[in-house]
Amino acid sequence: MNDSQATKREADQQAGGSSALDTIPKLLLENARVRGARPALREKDFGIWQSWTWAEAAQDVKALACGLAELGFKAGDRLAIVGDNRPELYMAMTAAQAVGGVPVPMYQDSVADEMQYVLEHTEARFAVVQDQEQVDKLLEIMDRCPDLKHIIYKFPRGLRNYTQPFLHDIKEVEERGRAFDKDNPDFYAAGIAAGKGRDLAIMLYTSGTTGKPKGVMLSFDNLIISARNAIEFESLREDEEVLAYMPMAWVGDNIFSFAQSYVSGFCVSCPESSETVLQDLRELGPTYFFAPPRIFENILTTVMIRIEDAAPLKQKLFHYFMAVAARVGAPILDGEPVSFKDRVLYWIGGILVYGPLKNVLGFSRVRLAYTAGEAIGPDIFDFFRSLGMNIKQLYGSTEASVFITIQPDGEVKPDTVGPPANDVEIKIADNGEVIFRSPGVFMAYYKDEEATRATKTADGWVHTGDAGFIDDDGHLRIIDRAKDVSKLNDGSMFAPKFLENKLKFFPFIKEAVTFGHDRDYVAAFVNIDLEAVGNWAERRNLAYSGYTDLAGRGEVADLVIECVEKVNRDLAADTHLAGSQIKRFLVLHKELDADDGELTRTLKVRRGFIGDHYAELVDALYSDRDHCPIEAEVTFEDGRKGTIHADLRIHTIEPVAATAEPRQAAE
Amino acid sequence: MFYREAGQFKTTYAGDQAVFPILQDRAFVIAVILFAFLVVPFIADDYWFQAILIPFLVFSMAAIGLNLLTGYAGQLSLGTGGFMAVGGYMAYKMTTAFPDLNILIIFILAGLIAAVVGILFGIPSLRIKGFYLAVTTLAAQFFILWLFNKVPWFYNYFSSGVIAAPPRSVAGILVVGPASTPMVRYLVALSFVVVFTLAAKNLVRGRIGRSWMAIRDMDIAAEIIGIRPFQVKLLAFAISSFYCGVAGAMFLFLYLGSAETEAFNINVSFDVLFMIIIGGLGSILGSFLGAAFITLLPILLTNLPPHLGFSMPIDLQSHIEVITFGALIIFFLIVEPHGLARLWQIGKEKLRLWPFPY
Amino acid sequence: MANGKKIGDVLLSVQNINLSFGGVQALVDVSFDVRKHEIFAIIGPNGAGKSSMLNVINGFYHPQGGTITYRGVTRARMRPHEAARQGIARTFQNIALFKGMSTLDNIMTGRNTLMSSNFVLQALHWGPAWKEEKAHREMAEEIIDFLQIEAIRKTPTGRLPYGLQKRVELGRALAAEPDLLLLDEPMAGMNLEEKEDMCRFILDVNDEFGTTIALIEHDMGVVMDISDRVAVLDYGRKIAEGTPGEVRVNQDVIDAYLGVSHD
Amino acid sequence: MAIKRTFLTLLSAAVLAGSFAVGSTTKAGAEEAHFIPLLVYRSGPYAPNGIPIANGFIDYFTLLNERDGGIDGVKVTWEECETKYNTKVGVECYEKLKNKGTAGAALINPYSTGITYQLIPRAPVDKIPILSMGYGQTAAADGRIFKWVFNAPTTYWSQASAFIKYVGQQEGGMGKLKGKKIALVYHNSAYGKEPIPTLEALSKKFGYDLKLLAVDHPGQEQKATWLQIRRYKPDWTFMWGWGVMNQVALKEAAAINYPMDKFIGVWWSGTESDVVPAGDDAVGYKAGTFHAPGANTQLHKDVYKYVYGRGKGAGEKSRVGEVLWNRGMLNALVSAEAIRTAMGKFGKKAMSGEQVRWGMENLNLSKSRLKEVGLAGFTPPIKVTCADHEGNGPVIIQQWTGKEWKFVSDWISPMREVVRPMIEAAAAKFGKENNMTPRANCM
Amino acid sequence: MEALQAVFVLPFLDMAGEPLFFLEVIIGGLLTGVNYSLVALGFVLIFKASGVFNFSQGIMVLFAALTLVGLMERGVPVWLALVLTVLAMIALAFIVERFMLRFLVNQDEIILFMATIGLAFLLEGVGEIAWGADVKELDIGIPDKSFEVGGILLNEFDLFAAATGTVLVVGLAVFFHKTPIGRALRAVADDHQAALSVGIPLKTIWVVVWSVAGIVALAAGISWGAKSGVQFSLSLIALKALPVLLIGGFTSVPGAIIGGLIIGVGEKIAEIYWGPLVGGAIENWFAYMLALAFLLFRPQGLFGERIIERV
Repeated sequence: MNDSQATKREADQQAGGSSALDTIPKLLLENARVRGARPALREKDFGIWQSWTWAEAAQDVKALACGLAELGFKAGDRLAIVGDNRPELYMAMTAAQAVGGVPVPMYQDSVADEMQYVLEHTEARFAVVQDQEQVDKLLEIMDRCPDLKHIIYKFPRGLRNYTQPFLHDIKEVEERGRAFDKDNPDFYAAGIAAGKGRDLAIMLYTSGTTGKPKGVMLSFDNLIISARNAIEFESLREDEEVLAYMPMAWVGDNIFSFAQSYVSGFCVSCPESSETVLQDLRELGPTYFFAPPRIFENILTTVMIRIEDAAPLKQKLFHYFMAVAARVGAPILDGEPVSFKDRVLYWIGGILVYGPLKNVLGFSRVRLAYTAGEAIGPDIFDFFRSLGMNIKQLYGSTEASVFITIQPDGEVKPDTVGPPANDVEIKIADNGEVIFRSPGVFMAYYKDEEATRATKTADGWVHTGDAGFIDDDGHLRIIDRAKDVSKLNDGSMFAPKFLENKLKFFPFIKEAVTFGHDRDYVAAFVNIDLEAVGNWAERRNLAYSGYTDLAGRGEVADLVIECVEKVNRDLAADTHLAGSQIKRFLVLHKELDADDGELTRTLKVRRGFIGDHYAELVDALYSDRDHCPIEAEVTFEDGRKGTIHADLRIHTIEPVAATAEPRQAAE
Repeated sequence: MFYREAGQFKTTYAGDQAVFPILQDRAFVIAVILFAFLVVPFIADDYWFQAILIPFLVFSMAAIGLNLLTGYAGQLSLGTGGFMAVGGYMAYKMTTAFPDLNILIIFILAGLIAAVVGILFGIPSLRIKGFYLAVTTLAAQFFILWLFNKVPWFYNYFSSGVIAAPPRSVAGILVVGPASTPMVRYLVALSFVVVFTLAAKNLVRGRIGRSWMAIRDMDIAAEIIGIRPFQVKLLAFAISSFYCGVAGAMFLFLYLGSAETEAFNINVSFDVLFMIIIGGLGSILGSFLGAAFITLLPILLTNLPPHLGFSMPIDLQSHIEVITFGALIIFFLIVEPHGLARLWQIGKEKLRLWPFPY
Repeated sequence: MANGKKIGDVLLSVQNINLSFGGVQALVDVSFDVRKHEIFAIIGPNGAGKSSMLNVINGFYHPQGGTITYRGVTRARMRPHEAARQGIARTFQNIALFKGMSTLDNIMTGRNTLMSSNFVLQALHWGPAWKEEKAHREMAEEIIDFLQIEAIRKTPTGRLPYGLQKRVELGRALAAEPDLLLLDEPMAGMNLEEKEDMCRFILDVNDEFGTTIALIEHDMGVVMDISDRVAVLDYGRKIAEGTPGEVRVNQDVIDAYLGVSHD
Repeated sequence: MAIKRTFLTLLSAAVLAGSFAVGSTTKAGAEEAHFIPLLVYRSGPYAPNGIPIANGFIDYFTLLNERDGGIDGVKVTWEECETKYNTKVGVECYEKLKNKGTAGAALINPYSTGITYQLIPRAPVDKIPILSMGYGQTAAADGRIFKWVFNAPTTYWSQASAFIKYVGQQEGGMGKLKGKKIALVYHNSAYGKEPIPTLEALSKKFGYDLKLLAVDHPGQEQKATWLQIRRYKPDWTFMWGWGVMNQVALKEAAAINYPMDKFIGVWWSGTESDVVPAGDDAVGYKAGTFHAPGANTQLHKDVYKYVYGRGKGAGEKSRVGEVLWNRGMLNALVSAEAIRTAMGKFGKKAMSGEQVRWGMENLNLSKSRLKEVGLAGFTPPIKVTCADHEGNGPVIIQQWTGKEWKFVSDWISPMREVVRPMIEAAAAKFGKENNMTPRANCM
Repeated sequence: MEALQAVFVLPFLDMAGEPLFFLEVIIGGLLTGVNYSLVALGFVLIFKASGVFNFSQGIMVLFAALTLVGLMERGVPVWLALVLTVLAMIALAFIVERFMLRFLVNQDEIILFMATIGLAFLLEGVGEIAWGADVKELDIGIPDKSFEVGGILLNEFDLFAAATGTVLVVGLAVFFHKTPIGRALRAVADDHQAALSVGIPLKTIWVVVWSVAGIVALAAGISWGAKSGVQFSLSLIALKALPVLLIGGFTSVPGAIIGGLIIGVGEKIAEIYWGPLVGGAIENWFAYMLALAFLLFRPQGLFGERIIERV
């Protein structure tokens, strides 16, 4: 452990203690005092951005907290929170914390059974939910969750005739809270004052690829210190604009649009509905933005498709200036020297292309954008950076209160996730796994000592489960899940996720699943991107009837072969991975789908399930057959089930000779 | 291309319903108005004021008036010239009867009288629709001109039957009359147009505007949801005629200086109708674009060929001008039946979406 | 379903209505009552006189015979806008939206009868006029929210797909805060999903706002599920009235429906 | 979409180009020359009248330049501007042309009643005199109020009084007028109403019965009017008509068998275009005028020689000598003489409007001068004074023979004693309304 | 009191006092009325079959007359000039369909109306360039003498024009109601889509009605042109036809003739018996006022099809 870091952390904790701003509710009061008239929360509702100032938010939180207390909510109680990002739900989190309770935000699109587990596990007595849909889900499992006593909803729509006494309109609760506050004027303040930085602030259930979700317990210190460190690192201010559109149950949302907002005082805005997110994004024009790579990728794909339909002159203009940007955009952003001519060109491009483009996408004002969660395609990453958008990668986890590494300004590389964040220490374990220690390290998994012990060592080091190494510049590079990294029969390293990501970086490829563990060579399933390839086909007047048809086309196969060959060439240049080139692949007849269990709810590939489910295809890949018939059951959009018959062709690619000297794994 | 809308979000209904919710639009319009008030007076010469700018402003006013009636309320009218005549003659009568009354107030009063006349001739609209109504409004046109021509009281018994704008000052500055400078008359016209454009915009985006459009889009449904067709149509006639009346007063006092009834003849009615159709029915902006097109195009067509080096007999040129004018109207209707305002809007949408096509 | 709903007194009483067009009898001696808070359906094959009935109720047609008593007042001749001002709103079989206007403006227009500021104030867009406009905008937004049409708030209705247009039209009718809502074939031309949505909205309106609803449909299916009472018209005559259950087994009704082919 | 885009581009380019073009027109250039703006109407409903007038005008100026090298050595330049007889276009033309030429416009001939009314208030401001010869505002004959407007040689009111005089002569003395019936068929406009005050005043004086019959614009349908004439059976019928109204009136008069020689038109109703389309029906019809018809003077010969002979004619040679050609030519001649008079005082250079106004006010086109210019017998002498901008010139009656117009009377002096007081009263009224006081230095 | 008497009593006494003259007024009105009908008919034909309010009808009258006269001036015999003019009007119909209407199918009626105004400008310019601006005498050899019958003065040409007009109107009425193509034209007027679906090409129909309207315009041009000479002002006659349309209905051929007669007689009586009270020249607006009064009782005109409003 690094001494200076440790000292700093202690200092932080002490500072937090002395100024007493060590809990979220305390920060709320502080913000109401310091910047009471500034906006705290916004929600696009009834056609405009309805706003709460910090002062108003403080009032509402107080009313809600008192109302909860009046209903019997006590310190230590769990408050389940289910719904889209809504100011009331955020305020409910703070309200629960204010009376010493613990908010447990849950994924709003979980089905009732999934919710049941979390509710049972947390023994939540209260739930604050968004609307009738969530109420109905809870009512369905109410009898199986004996602890659940009260359900509070935001939108009364459709609930008029629900007569259950334990259902409360949030307004009614606030009303009761105000009355309660009148009778117990000291209750609220006392509750807040009782809070300590080391108290449990929130529990987040990680979905995980296997097993039951685990409840990650984070303290106020975890949240606030992590948030503050990142704020200082990035110089975030109280006038940032943030759009809260990621699920509230996800740790990122709790940091980016909750803890950081409380610490630096900026305003968090909630979109009108999930359908209007892009439109709301454009209206709001956030300055501080987070999106997983998938979203950036979708945006880029849409940009390219839409530009294809523009007039030829406009297209030429676009491509010309995008080429200029690709050449000089990132260097200018990183403050590197660029010739005067290029600067002028880039400036003109800014007026003609980049500016309008960012405007249309809603990125005009973005000062800082993060992407994390998965590796991002270099093309995508470079595209946005070349526009002058300061997009950076970070590496984090729920157990770390997000931040493990952040790319500092000017040191952004597409293939690494940057050096450790402030106060974070990183080590590579012997098995290649990345482990870290930081002020954000979680307290424990709720009611799961065993898992806690497995993940967190006694001296505070946490296993990330990811394999990686630190490069010469001190930047961390993540290869894959540690448990997924394996060896081919010839001993070459096989990192399936790494390969899959490389494939997915091509716009035509939507998903890829690679196999190789204990095999002779690497083989892959590929899902084409229906939108991108469909568009490509249309421009070539290639008629097709649907995904299956298109995926089976020879022309499309050629497209994919090109991509795979490119991946192989890249791999050949890599010291670690030259041996894991893809030898055989097939284009799947259907899109992998979460409804069919092939993807997780967060849309990650469930490799094991797929391997089992399509065992005959995998076998075919490792045989010498060049095609394989398949019959599969699929779920259609409208919920009907059906079967698809297809005869899939298997393509074989000649590996490329390794171009780099094999090297010892870096440490 | 010039739009940077990201971040221009609205936290109040006032902001959301502003006339120009987008900052760049607002800036552009303010710039244009400032230019018109502060720069144009110093760069334009008499020809520009007298032959281009003042008639453009006067006809913009009339076109807004007719657009309120025809474009928004859907009542086709060919009586514009008549209503303008009411404004012109009444302003003349009032200012000669009360020489000390502020001429600008007289313009408004003249508009009010025109509004009353408009209501009278709007009464048939309750029963009569479409072209039938359009043709009946010609009755207003012919009758009003006949009346002003026939009854000497209207032209103060002057032997020639011509009315002339007498000199009148406001705050010590001569604003009308032969000796008033075109620049002053231009500024007066501009002020009127700016103020009443804003008023028109406010009307059409509020309850009254919605009633009009409801009647226009589907009169039966409008009535069934509680809109009183009679009041709404008459109000449209009244307000439209008010605008035309003020425009008529401006026409006489700020532009022509003197006129007989012929100056307000049916061609004026048709011209204004062209303006709103070419400009765009149901668009305030369209009224301006149409007024610009119809007043400026003939001037352009007349002046352009000689400066491009084409020399031809003046009558041939005049005929070609007429042919071009007619052909352009047809061409425009084919290209964009919804008028210049729609083209403008399409262009604006393109700029907002730039570099994307949609 | 409509649990715990209180059906009230008679809101609208139609007695012995006769209506004919140039000798063609559209309605013959039709009588029925609509009670507060209920959903009352008038069904019948195409051409049975259902639309005429609605047109009579909201004053668009003037019957040759019979009386209409609304809120206890038996009315003489009345213009449709007067009916609207007394709290009768309606939608149309062939959508009658103001196509040049946005969704929001259509709904705001539905509130016109509730607005009062004069045109001078409106021209100035000042004081009371603006306050009024703002207040009504808020109400309109509630309706937009209620019908979940936020995304098309500013889209001209002419460009909307059919199903959404129907929804906007419902919104426009609701905007007037009617006591009696007449729906003219609200489900016509919709697919199953849209029909279900529409049913849900109708029930919600009835529940949330306590609005009395009289609707007409030629398709029995959906209506039977949501109506409290049903009257059946055939060739301008009422051949049955009662709860959906009663009507469903009524022989005359079965004959009438068997006698015509319908989709 | 593509069309739209291209079109918009073209349009904006055109607008830009146009504004530059318009802007550049106001810049003057070239050598010292008089500049005369010509507001003409060669198209539109009144083109049949506008064309010969404009041609007569231009032919005369061409003659001056070709034969004499201009007016006393200073060339005459002019620019036509098509007004279509439309007031608004006229204003545009005026504004476009008023500052052209080395000294600005020398004077303006609006050639439309409406445009004349427009320009009257502007003349003192822009300092450009208006010559409205035989049209425009009659009251402008009072030069004390209308300093800048000239309507020599005669006016509608003078003409009306001359008509009455003529009728008196025909009936055998003014005393015989008592009890006679006279009808006036007039264009229902300011122009058409011009003779009414005079005729009414004279009716009181001479005791004839006057019936006024208005014909609404444009006047294609006059059955009602002529049925009334048929019933009224006037002894004489006067007509103040314009455009299509004239031709129809002649046809309708013939259809009710009205004696054509008792039918007298104003000088704007007495041209070839009015009578030719009526064919034989028009034979015998009479009209007032203030100049001779036909191409019989020395000046006409010069025009043939110097203008048409050199291929510089503005119209067809055969139409030289038509009534309206002659009128345009006379108008040009009066303009030129005014310029010449001005040059006598201000020197040999391009004359400004202000200078020409002086020349106009001191114009004295004597019999000898008329002979010098080759118009002996063409028109009586014209003399303008500071107070009298009309000159109260005589009127003559001409008759259509089916082939040509022929004088059928002597020159008839108007009844100045009746007309002049009326003019002065009207001018005073105008002056009062517009806060003007009569010039004191005139009589 | 005196004023009331002047308005409500004296004019009738006047009529009764000179019955012969009154009769002459009525006959004059009827003869004029037929001429109005001729112009109105052109509007009706096009409106009926294509829903286009053809504002260029007035110019078409002028254009036809100009062409006829222009040809005759160049020495073409009358009969040949007539034939050529008819062909020219048919050619015009083709051009209008090909270059204008075709692109404006399904547009708002006001847009089509506006397009015909554009067409009017175009034709005006072309006509003037082709045939010059002079007033031209039109004499196709129809006798033009007046004669008295029982004290009533009649004019041969007027009678001839009225007879021609009547024949045309009756012929067209028969054409529309009795011939297959006429019925097809009416079908198109009722519903474009329906007409298309029964296999009538819209193009053909438009060309046919515009051609017929062109021929009617020629007839009107001859009739009016003989009186005024052929000149620009001829096109303004359209304004006289509009009140006729109001009374007769935009879609009724018999309405055009009846409306024409009503307007013709009405305005003559008004002008002669009431005009002098207010200074005369009331014919123009009186026709419109008369039409307006009619409309207030029958908003669809005398013979226009009744509109039943449905929702």
